Amino acid sequence: MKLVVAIIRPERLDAVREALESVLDEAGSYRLTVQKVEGHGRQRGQTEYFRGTPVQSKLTTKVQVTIGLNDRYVEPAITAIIRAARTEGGGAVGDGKIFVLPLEECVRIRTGERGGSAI
Amino acid sequence: MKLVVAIIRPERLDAVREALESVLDEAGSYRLTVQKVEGHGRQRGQTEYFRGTPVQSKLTTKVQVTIGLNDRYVEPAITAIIRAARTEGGGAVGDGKIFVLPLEECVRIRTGERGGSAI
Amino acid sequence: MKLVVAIIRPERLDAVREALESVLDEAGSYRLTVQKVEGHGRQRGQTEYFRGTPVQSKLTTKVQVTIGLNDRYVEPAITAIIRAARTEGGGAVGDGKIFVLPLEECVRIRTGERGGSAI
Amino acid sequence: MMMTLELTSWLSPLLANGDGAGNTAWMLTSSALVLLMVPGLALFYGGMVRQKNVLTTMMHSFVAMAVIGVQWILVGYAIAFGADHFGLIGWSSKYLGLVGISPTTEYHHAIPELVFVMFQGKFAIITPALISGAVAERIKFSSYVLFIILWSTLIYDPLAHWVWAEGGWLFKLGVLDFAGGTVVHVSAGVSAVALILLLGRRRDYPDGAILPNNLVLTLTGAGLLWFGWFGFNAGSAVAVTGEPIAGPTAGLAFTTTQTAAAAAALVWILLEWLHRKKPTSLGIASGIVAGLVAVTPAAGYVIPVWAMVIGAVASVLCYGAVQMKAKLKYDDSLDAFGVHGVGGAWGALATGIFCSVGATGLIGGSGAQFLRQLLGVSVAAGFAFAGTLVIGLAIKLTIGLRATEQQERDGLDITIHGEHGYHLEGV
Amino acid sequence: MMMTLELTSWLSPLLANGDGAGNTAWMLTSSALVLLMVPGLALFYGGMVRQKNVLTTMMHSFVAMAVIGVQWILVGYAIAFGADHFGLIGWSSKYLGLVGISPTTEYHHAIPELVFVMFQGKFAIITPALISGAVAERIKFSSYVLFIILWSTLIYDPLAHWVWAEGGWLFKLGVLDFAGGTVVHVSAGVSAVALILLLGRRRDYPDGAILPNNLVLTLTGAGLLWFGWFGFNAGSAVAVTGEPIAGPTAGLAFTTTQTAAAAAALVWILLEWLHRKKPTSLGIASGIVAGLVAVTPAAGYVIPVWAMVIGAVASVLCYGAVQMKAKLKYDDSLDAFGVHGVGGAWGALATGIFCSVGATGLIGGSGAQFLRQLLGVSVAAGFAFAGTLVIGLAIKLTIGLRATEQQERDGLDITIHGEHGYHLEGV
Amino acid sequence: MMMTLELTSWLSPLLANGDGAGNTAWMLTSSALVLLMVPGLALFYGGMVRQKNVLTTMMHSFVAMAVIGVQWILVGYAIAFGADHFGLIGWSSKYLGLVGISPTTEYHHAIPELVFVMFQGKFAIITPALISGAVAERIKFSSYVLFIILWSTLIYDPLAHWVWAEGGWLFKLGVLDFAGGTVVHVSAGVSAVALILLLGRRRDYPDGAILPNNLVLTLTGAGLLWFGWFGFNAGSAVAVTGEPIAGPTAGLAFTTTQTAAAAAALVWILLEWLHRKKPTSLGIASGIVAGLVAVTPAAGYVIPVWAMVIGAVASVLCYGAVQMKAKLKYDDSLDAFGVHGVGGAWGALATGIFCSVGATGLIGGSGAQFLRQLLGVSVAAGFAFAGTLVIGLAIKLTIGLRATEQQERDGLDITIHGEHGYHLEGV
Ligand SMILES: Nc1ncnc2c1ncn2[C@@H]1O[C@H](COP(=O)(O)OP(=O)(O)O)[C@@H](O)[C@H]1O
Ligand SMILES: Nc1ncnc2c1ncn2[C@@H]1O[C@H](COP(=O)(O)OP(=O)(O)O)[C@@H](O)[C@H]1O
Ligand SMILES: Nc1ncnc2c1ncn2[C@@H]1O[C@H](COP(=O)(O)OP(=O)(O)O)[C@@H](O)[C@H]1O
Repeated sequence: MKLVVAIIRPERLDAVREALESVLDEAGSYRLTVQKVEGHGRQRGQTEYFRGTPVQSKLTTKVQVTIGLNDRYVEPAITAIIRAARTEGGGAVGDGKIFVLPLEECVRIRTGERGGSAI
Repeated sequence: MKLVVAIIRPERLDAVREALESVLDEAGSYRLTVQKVEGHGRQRGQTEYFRGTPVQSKLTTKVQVTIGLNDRYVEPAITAIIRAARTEGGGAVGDGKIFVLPLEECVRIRTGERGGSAI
Repeated sequence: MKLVVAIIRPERLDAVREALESVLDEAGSYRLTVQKVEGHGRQRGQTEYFRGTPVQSKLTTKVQVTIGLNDRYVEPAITAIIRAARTEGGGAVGDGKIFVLPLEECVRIRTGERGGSAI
Repeated sequence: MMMTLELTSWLSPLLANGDGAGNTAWMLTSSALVLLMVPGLALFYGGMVRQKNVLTTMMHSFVAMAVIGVQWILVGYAIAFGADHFGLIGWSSKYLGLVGISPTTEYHHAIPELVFVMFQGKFAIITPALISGAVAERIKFSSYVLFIILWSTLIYDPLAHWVWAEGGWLFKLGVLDFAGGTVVHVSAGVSAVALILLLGRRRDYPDGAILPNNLVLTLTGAGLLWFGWFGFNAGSAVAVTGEPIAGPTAGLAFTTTQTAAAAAALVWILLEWLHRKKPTSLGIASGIVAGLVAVTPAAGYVIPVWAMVIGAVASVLCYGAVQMKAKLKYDDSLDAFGVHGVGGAWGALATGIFCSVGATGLIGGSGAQFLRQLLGVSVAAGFAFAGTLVIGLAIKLTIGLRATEQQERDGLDITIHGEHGYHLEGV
Repeated sequence: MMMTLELTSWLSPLLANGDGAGNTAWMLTSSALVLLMVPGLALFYGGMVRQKNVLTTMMHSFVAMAVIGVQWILVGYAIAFGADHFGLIGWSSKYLGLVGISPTTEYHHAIPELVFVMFQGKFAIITPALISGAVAERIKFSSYVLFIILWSTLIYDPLAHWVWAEGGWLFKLGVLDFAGGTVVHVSAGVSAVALILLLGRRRDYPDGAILPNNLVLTLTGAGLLWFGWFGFNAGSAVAVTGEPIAGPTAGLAFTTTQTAAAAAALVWILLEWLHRKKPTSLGIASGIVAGLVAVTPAAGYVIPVWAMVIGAVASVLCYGAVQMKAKLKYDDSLDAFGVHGVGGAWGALATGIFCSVGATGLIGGSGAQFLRQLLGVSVAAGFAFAGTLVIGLAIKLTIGLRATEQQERDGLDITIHGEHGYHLEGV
Repeated sequence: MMMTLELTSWLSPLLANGDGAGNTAWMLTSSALVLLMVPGLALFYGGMVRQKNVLTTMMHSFVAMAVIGVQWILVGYAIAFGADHFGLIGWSSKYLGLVGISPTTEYHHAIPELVFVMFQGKFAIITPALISGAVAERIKFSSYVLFIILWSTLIYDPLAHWVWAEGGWLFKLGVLDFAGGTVVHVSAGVSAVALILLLGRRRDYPDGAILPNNLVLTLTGAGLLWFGWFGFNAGSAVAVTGEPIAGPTAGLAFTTTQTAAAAAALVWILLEWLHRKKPTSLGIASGIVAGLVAVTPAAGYVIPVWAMVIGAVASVLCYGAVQMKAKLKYDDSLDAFGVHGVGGAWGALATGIFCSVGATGLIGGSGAQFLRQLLGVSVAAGFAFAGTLVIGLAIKLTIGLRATEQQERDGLDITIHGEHGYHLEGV
């Protein structure tokens, strides 16, 4: 099992969700967790104006999608995320990153099930 | 060492905290980190109304509890979380999930201590 | 590759960012993700007052910094974080913690690159 | 399409000198100002509760504008200001739905009676809304609505008759209540206690960390309350005959209102500074309200320096009362009793101490007025307390008073109203 | 440095009895109150949109204060209230920039004309801002600004002339519109529909979960609107000659305004309760506005109980209209048509049904007024709809009406205005 | 309990025609409106700072209502409007605590003197609060409170005497300041600069990304300020004798206020559009305030078109001044100098250029008034600057002016006041 953590542009969340749905949605196994994060990468933050003075925050708003997966779904999920999260026309700085972490155990609280079937 | 990540119902946070306290609180080792996340699982989001029209958000608010643990505490912690986070009467969709990740290193910033004693 | 997760005091974020920049900023590899979390540790929450009655929240606001790194950068990053996040005069309760997780894969969404060069 | 109204009655003796339009202008303004106090109260209270209950708390005030707004027109005015029966109750069927009041009907030869109906109606609206602060975060919305309809009809309207109608028995005994210290604040504050006894504490009180969701709202509400209170108090000059309404008494009431609020706000944060080393924004807002409450019954009867003293002492008493709550561990969520009950009672008594304009108080060497005031406070408190217990109990035994455990835990906004106050996340 | 003005004209016959200052006091107050409705509207609308569009939505109202504030002084007043030409348009070049109006010039021998200019100017400001609710979250800011300048000049100003100027053709036909049911609400509501046809739906409508960012703002806005509306309606007594402005008609209009708003708010949440089991805060705010809209044309012509009926029925009709929207899937973002179009039309017709003060309606046994009202509504609706289509199309074909796909997705606040509404994160 | 006051003095010659109630109605309303500006300012400023300082910033305004509210009654009015001494200072011990002013004492035979005391008192409250914008996010709360008490007593009250009291030396020289361009805005803006010199910059300025926590508040505040300013300016007609207060001059001042604000708001966002391609909500709010500030000294002396020009130019000058700040890198947090100092000075000079009602300016061919205005601005600026330096230095050397490094970093709300503005997280 793996924990796939993708940091993406907020506006891509819906697209990523749909893409993941299409590759994962077998036996209701499509589940994920989303949270708002602030990213610091090569992309500069948005410029805002305060009475004519530009103010640039160092951080840009990103969304982090976390999804626990059985091994065979990892590659399809990565491909799906890349497809949906990449800016049209070959990608742009700020498109984000995917991290894959080893997952030792997974427990469904409702039933107490463990392992791959609990994911 | 493991990093236990539990995604639970917000209203269960206090119960989970107490349950963890009871199994972990030896030598002050009861520490955890909490954050608000949005979950997408089998559970549907809450229905709100806008002038009579139901609006259902796809995401439901969840709380993610992260806790770094020495190996021997992992099972007691899992059991405690399940006990406290599961809906009365056999659990319900939306009760959440626990992920266990391998933790290679842990550092206490205050002292620079490392490993199991720093957790 | 490792995923370094540091939970620090919010007011130390700028210092930590600068410290990381100084050890990491080679070939533009300085990237990180920040989020607000609530910590429960030995430190008590701030006291607020409601018409003269003190109210103490159990949780204290912390900032979690997540950074994916190639192995050789892990130690310098840990040292830098400790240096910048520790309270002057030998550290204080609430200074925070660093977790190091194994990272199996890393994908740059923009280009599809994988592994160490995508970090 | 010009409209020509019968103007004969309008040009009555007093008004022949032309104060009619000026008086009416001020009373229209005052009525609008008092209406604005209701959203002001909604903000004041709404900011203090937890995020999950901000809307239901604000709705407690807004729904009073809706239901008491209607009740007052239908029967409230008839009960409070209809023809007197034995000093105990008013009733004139021509006031039912206001059908017997033509636009040109005058009140005291000074303003159109409809304007007086409106002015008084705003008082009727805000009074039950004040109570809501005590039961915030746990009362069931439908029960609250039922409660305020009954309370307004059975407690407020008769009490207003006793104190303000010319035939009312307390009025005839000479109890002074310029703008509602007993009728409004004592009655609301004491009723709050009665309701709390029936409702019990919030599940997280006093152990949980209950923190206000948005003190900016509370400050804003306090600002609107201060602003609106000028109408509440200076508009109450309408009851003084023989001079223009927008005249000396209104000017005096305006001044004492301002003075008491300022002094009370200052004293409250000084107390906090002494007690906790933290002068708070909630404290300045609370002091403002405490001062305004306390000066309400006295506004047109005392001179500005005494108003300052009334305000200052009000903060001491109210701050003390609130500390008692923390000791006694009863759960008056937003201190409706601590501020309105205590402040209102103090103000009513203080009127008997400091009055010197149009009446003589203790400082003028006469104790009679003070005793009358004591009577007024006692009667209002006793009546409101007993009446609220009865009404509250009746509701508790029928449809219930309290939200369910789960509603309280998850928040009344989403569970009862199907809404969240804020959606501020970008996700 | 004392100023001595020529007072002869001021002391005109009617005013000799001294109502001058009283009238002027009330009209100054009313004008200020109507101005406050614009920030009130900004809050009402701003709370309902998503966080990413809160500022641009509020700016739709604020920028109307800026541009129509200037336009009205320059040409608007001259078009609406200048010398009549064939009943169709006003124009007096001395009104250009108000240069021909001295401070002592009087209006109707009752108040300084400048005060009347101001009072009317606030109506001109708020009317186009009402439309903005329909096109929120997708219209381009510059196009919106251009639109309201043209709309105000070409639609609102002439319509105001037809209905309110003494030479206007609808005025002469006896169409009644006390404070703007047709001129303000029907015209805005119907224009909203025309603009929606040109603009299309928001990309996330109706499938996305579009939730209001801050209902506290919406409630606060509704409170300010209610407060300000007393100026809107009771100030409109200025048009009634032969009695003091701050007199019987103002008192009546004040009362009907209050009554209708209360009844409508109550009925709206009762409907929600029946329909969805959830009485909402957005519902109470919407009911308030629906009631205020509906009573606007009737305020000085009906007695309070009928105003209550007008308000109650308004909520039924507006609630129904909003449900239709969900069925028909057109995207009137914040229900400018559902509330202002429907409520305004109902109110204008209801005036013909219930009027009994200064005119006789259906309930008085005469159908003539109802037919006049029907004419007024039809003309206003037809003119505003057609005119808006033309103006909107012209803008669409030149600078375009709609924000880009990306601006709409990322939010108009940051992309067009370079700002975020809130920075509430500690990070 | 009817109150009968001595009415003889009230029915003075001028008032015999009945304007008394109307005048008083308008002045009561105006006083209430000016009070509301203080919460308005709290919102305007509070929205612009970072979340961690929102409460302390709002408290800067609220605490002025408390302390200056008390100070004005105790000594302020006596200093500003007591019997003149050498044109330099006022003092009447009967004004101490207002004990010598009975409710029936009249001011200018037009209104009760208490109402005048109240009206002027609100000006005394808001002026020091304006300064707080310059020192936001770093001044120590207790030092701020001490500062405004001293500043009000030693700078504001004498200055008000010089310009507005009939014996004041600038008044006698014919310096015009209708509603406070020099007394209020120049003095506040210039004092801001003096304080900044003593305080230094915020630790994150200019390098950190300091972003406003809640521009909705700022817009709301601007709306309330605009609304309240009608009282500020049109209420200042009280100083014009020989006509009703709610009369031509009030009408004129109301009109110029509206006109200047609208024009300034429009010009400000046009400038932003040209400069940055982003018309901002903060810009429209800033423009509104700049226009209102600039028209304040001129309001009753100029015709509406010139008011429009005054407003438009004010935005150009203030926008420019704010850009200079970014260049010079001094830290006037919320541009108290850039908006109030610059706008107020421009307005005072513009009065000398454009005045034509009751005085003749440059456009009327006379330079004398302009020179008088120049004198007024210079004296007010010099006096306020020097005085603030002295007071500020005294505080700096005793209890200190600035919050600690840690308080500033963690936010003044939690460290000084023990509160957070918002608790909006569900966790
Ligand atoms: N090594 C990393 N560690 C933590 N977060 C990262 C890392 N690389 C990228 N991110 C996150 O992804 C976001 C997008 O990064 P981006 O600038 O697009 O990276 P790249 O230039 O590698 O495509 C960043 O704002 C940051 O939140
Ligand atoms: N595989 C997963 N990956 C990421 N998050 C998950 C996963 N499974 C569950 N969650 C999180 O847990 C929450 C509760 O899930 P739930 O619907 O109760 O799952 P289940 O049906 O498996 O019990 C979800 O809303 C989601 O936030
Ligand atoms: N074992 C742990 N698991 C999860 N979070 C932790 C753990 N230890 C510390 N933290 C996080 O770090 C924050 C600071 O902890 P602190 O009280 O300084 O720990 P210590 O006393 O070990 O230095 C805590 O509030 C919590 O958010």
